[in-house]
Amino acid sequence: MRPENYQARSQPPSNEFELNFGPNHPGIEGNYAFRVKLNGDQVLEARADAGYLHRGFEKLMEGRLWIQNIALVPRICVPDPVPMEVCYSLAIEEIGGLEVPERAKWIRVMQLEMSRLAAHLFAFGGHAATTGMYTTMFWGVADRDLILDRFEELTGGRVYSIYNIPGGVRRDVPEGFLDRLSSLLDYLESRLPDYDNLFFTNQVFVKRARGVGAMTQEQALKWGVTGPNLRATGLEFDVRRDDPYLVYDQLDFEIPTESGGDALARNLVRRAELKQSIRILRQVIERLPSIEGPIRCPIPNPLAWNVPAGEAYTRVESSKGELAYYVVSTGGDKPYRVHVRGPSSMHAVQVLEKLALGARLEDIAQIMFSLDACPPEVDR
Amino acid sequence: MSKDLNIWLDDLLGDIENIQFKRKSSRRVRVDVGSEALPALLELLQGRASYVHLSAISCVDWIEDEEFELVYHVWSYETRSLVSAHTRIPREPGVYLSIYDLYQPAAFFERDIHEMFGVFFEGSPDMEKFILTEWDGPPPMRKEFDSEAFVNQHFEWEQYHPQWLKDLEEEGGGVTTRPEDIRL
Amino acid sequence: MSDIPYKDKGSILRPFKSLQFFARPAVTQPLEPRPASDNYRGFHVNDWKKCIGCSTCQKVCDNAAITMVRVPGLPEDPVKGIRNERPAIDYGRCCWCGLCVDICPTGSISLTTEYVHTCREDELDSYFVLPDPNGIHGEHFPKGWDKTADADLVDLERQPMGELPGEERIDSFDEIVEGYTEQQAIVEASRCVQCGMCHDACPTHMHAPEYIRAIWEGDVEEAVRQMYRTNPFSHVCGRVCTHRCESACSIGRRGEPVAIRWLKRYAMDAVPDLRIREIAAEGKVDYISGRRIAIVGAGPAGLTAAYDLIRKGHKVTVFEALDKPGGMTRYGIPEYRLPYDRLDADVAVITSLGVQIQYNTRVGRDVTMDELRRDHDAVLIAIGLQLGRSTRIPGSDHPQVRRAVDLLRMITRGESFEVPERAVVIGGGNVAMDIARSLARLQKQQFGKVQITVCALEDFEHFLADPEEVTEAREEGIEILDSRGPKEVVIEDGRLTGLKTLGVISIFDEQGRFAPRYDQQDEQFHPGDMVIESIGQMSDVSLLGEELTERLEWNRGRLKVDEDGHSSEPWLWAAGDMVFGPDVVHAVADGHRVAASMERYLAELDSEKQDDGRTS
Amino acid sequence: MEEHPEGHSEAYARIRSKKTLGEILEVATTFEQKAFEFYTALIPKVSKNLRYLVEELAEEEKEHYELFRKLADNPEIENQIQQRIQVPVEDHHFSDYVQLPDLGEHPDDQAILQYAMGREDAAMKQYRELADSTEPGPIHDLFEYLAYEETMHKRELEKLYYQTVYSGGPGNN
Repeated sequence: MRPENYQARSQPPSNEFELNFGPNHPGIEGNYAFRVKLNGDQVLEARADAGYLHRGFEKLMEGRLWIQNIALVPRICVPDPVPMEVCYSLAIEEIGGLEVPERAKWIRVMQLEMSRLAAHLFAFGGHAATTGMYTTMFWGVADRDLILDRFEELTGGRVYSIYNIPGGVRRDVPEGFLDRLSSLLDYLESRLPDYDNLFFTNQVFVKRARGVGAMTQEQALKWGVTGPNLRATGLEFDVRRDDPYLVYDQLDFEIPTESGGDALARNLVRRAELKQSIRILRQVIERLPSIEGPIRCPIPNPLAWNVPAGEAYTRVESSKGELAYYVVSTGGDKPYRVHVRGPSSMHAVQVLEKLALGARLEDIAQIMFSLDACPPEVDR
Repeated sequence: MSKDLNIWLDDLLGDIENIQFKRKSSRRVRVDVGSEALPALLELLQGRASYVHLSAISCVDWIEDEEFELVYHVWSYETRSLVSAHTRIPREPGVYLSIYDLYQPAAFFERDIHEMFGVFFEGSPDMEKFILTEWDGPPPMRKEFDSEAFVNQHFEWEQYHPQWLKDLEEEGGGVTTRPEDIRL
Repeated sequence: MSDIPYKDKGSILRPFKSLQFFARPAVTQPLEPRPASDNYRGFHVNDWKKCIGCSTCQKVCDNAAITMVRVPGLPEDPVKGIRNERPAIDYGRCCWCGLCVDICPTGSISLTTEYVHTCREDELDSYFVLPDPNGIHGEHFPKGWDKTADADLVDLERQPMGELPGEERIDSFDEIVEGYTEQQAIVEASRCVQCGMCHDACPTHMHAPEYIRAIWEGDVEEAVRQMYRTNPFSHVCGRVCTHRCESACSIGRRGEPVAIRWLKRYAMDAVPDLRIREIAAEGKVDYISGRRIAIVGAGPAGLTAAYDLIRKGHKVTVFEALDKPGGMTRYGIPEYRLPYDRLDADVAVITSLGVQIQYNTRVGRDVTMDELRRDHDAVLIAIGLQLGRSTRIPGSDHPQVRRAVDLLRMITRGESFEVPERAVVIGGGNVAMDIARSLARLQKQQFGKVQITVCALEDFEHFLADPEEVTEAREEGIEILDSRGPKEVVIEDGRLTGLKTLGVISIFDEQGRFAPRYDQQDEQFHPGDMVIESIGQMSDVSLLGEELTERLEWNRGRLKVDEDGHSSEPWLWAAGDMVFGPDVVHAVADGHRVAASMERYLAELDSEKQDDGRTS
Repeated sequence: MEEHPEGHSEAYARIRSKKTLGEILEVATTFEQKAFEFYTALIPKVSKNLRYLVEELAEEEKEHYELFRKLADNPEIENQIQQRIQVPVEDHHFSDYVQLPDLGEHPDDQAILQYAMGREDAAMKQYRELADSTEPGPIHDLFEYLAYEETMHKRELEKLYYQTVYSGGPGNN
């Protein structure tokens, strides 16, 4: 409905016009704006604008006890919160010299891979929606929900599990959980052909995604791209294998790559990673029962816990790429500084801006989703 | 791999004065370097030692020392190791050189640090506001900015007064300690 | 790499394979709410019977979502560490992290498996909830996130305290407890959740949370400063306090309470004596009031009052019958529990402020109450309970039947007496342990072995002595028998040969009052050359003189004083054990209370004087 | 002190010759009366701080004799007694081995209590003996009742004795 004071304006003299994607556009996750200048339907200029989301996590963390931050960090990335908890905990463990028990390490890997599965289902489900394939999106969201059920069972929370704590994890694995996780994996694996039929081998998708938002490996390295987006340009790099943490060096998995560097390749890498995550989880299910012992090392009373002075830079491979925490302690009961290096801070800003240039209007959403941009990681 | 790393790091660092390095683990090296030598160090690391990936630039406000610490985390895909190069610059005027020419991802981090700490990076492609679009206060990550005080000044807490509380107050009970009174 | 046949241009019909889903049964979800997982972090429930209102949940809450609310009608008992406060949750701030559950010292809080609360805009108050056992909507939901042993964030174990082993300590009066190292003290201090139950329970309301925090921060001087706010006998209390603080400690609900007493001892030992004097002198007035105060008895109550009054600029003189200060803390407590130099250090702080102590001056003999009254503006008597009671059973008037307090005093003063080769102690309190253990040391030194039997009226379930005392006494080779009532001291040819006791069937009557009941069939004989009576103690009020005794008001044998220790005579106060029964920290608290009352009285005198000046 | 409680059996023997409940109660009442007079006389002799104790003892004896007198005037006397002695009361013997003191001119609190307990113990024993030596019937019941009353009184005093002499000494730290 037109407002009463609406007056028709004459068309501008050229074909150029500006368009705002977001901050509340269905094509974007979270409150994030992407402003593009178009000539006809071709992008001339693109600017990412993160100014709608700031919650000041890093500042907040400086005012909270070390342990209180465990409730805060998962909120930095809604779709993939577990790496945030683990990475923060790893940093404190490194500074404080805490020895995480073996069992806790395996439980952490289990959650990380569950979270990766959930995040990928969300990511390509979203991508499918950008090309009008809503069924894939609904399937993705529905199947992710089954993973969230297991998260709820394991951690007590569906999305923000708040389950990792410096020194280990907060609860042991419930009775029968591994069996239920195992059946879930069977189910998810059985779904993969359905997803392939409907989406990954669907020529509508393949043809639309091929060549869209393409970058070369050289460009990707220059722009600081990591994670599936980097692997989609053919570089076989994964923090889990190349800078291993927890027990990833004891696990058998492959690092899928593609060569296209485009929206298609990026989605296919994620699709292949689903299989690898299931593979890792099966190994965890097999090994975990034989790894006995505590789930957390002793930690001081959280209300009077001075982490020794020091600093640590810890990295994990999140579903979106390299996630890192730089944590500084001055020996106090709160962090002196926490810097969160979200993977999306590269591909949701500069890379997106560059890849959008010359693209067509209808592909912008595809580019954004194929990069799996998570705005809250950018705007912490 | 790590043995090689030692040898060439020694070679490399021999060229630079006023530098200390400390191996923290097999894949983590901390380097402390004067601010005048940092760009040269990074150039060496990137050009001669394959540290092509700038993982992050972190800034720490050492307000009591009147300094900012800048930490450049660079990763080598070949040697699979991460060097964190630490340098300090005076808090005032808080100006430093951009390393955008060496590492393009620096643009994001420098812009972020500029916005959050007020450090200006000369030669950085874009020092425009990004996250705090409508903010005209001090750079909030500086230690002197008290975000909790700001919040308390500008926002109201929800004032609840449910029936159960009224009943308790009638019996002589009621609120004794509000959460804001006991923050550790 | 990829095993997906997407390069296969294949049939455009591939996506239509999904049409098979039309043939599958539809996914249906029941309309009723699905049950949450066993671990779910839903809304809070709080077991009000377990909750003690310590507010630890409030401190750990990262979102400042918890407000403490007083609920009248719930039990409140500072001595037991119970407040009638309960946490209320602001669900506008709560993030359901469950840290409150994991840190709760009592384990009273948990989260249920209830998923949903919502309301209309005008019902926002419903987001502020006082959780009770019934849940947010009063409907029962099973517990979800609850306390588990492996996830508990409360550190239930205290730092072990080093002690000399029984065989090493038994032949000397060396201090048994070694004290904490700096590292141990910091770790022990870190266990504190800052609830302040200790402060409320302590008779003198020591600022224990503050000094524990200071110790944790490594600032022992600040810790000492916090202690001197309320307790000038911190060396003494750091060693032999009855530590009600620890009985009230919320950590003690499920674990070992914070070792508050040992922490106090650590901080006091860590700061040099001279520095402690400087800290104690902070805040002393820099003028002289011109008022003179006499205090009878240089024990904790008298000297605490002296400490307070000297800081206000009054001239304070303490009259002590014996030649050293400390009262029962010196002459009652054996040196292996409280080395005399620590007591001396405490007293030296007080005298360094200008308090004069006249030793060897027994009031009633060397100086009369009348004289004290004449020469001073106010008089405080704090003479303790120096006289031991006798059982007055047959044979108890034999010279080899002694009172524990008398023997302990002789041991401290180094007076010689014939150490019995075998001894029987009557009594089950800490004094009985003190004399038994002191005699054991002397026996070991003289005869190379310990032969002591302690016969206590009370059974072990209702024992009066601290459990540690019993354990340590046994380690030292002392036999402790419970439920034995003294019947007769056996004397053959004028020589004491032992004690006959009867079994005690029960110690309480139907109303729960102590009313021992003997079993006359159960008689035992305990051989010994000496019987030591260690039952009750009483105050020697004869120093008051008959005339003053007659003028004063009394209450069931004790001098009648108001809650500030003020007697019926305007110039006379009483404090300490003689008023409240034996307890150092109580005596300290009493000293403060009485000093404040005396201070008010002196201020009134001053203002009356001013008024007189104006009218005349 | 003119009366020694244990040297009192002759007085109790006097009761044996009485035949009616009223007569027996009258004699018992005189015993209580005498005790009351004894304590009342003692009051000024003890130091002021201990006077409360003697005053309380005197008061209790007075209550006792008033109780007996009321009972003697009660037509329902037999039923009343029957009800009271249904629950047998047991002697605790706690104070049996405390020596009987020579009260002297200035007795202390412990001595006064010792003396009082000795009195009650003797009375209790005398009535018990009387009860045991009478045939079942109203008179037997009355002696049972009197023994009961004295035992209760003794027990009360024992509690007070424990409180005064034993507690107050649980520790000196």
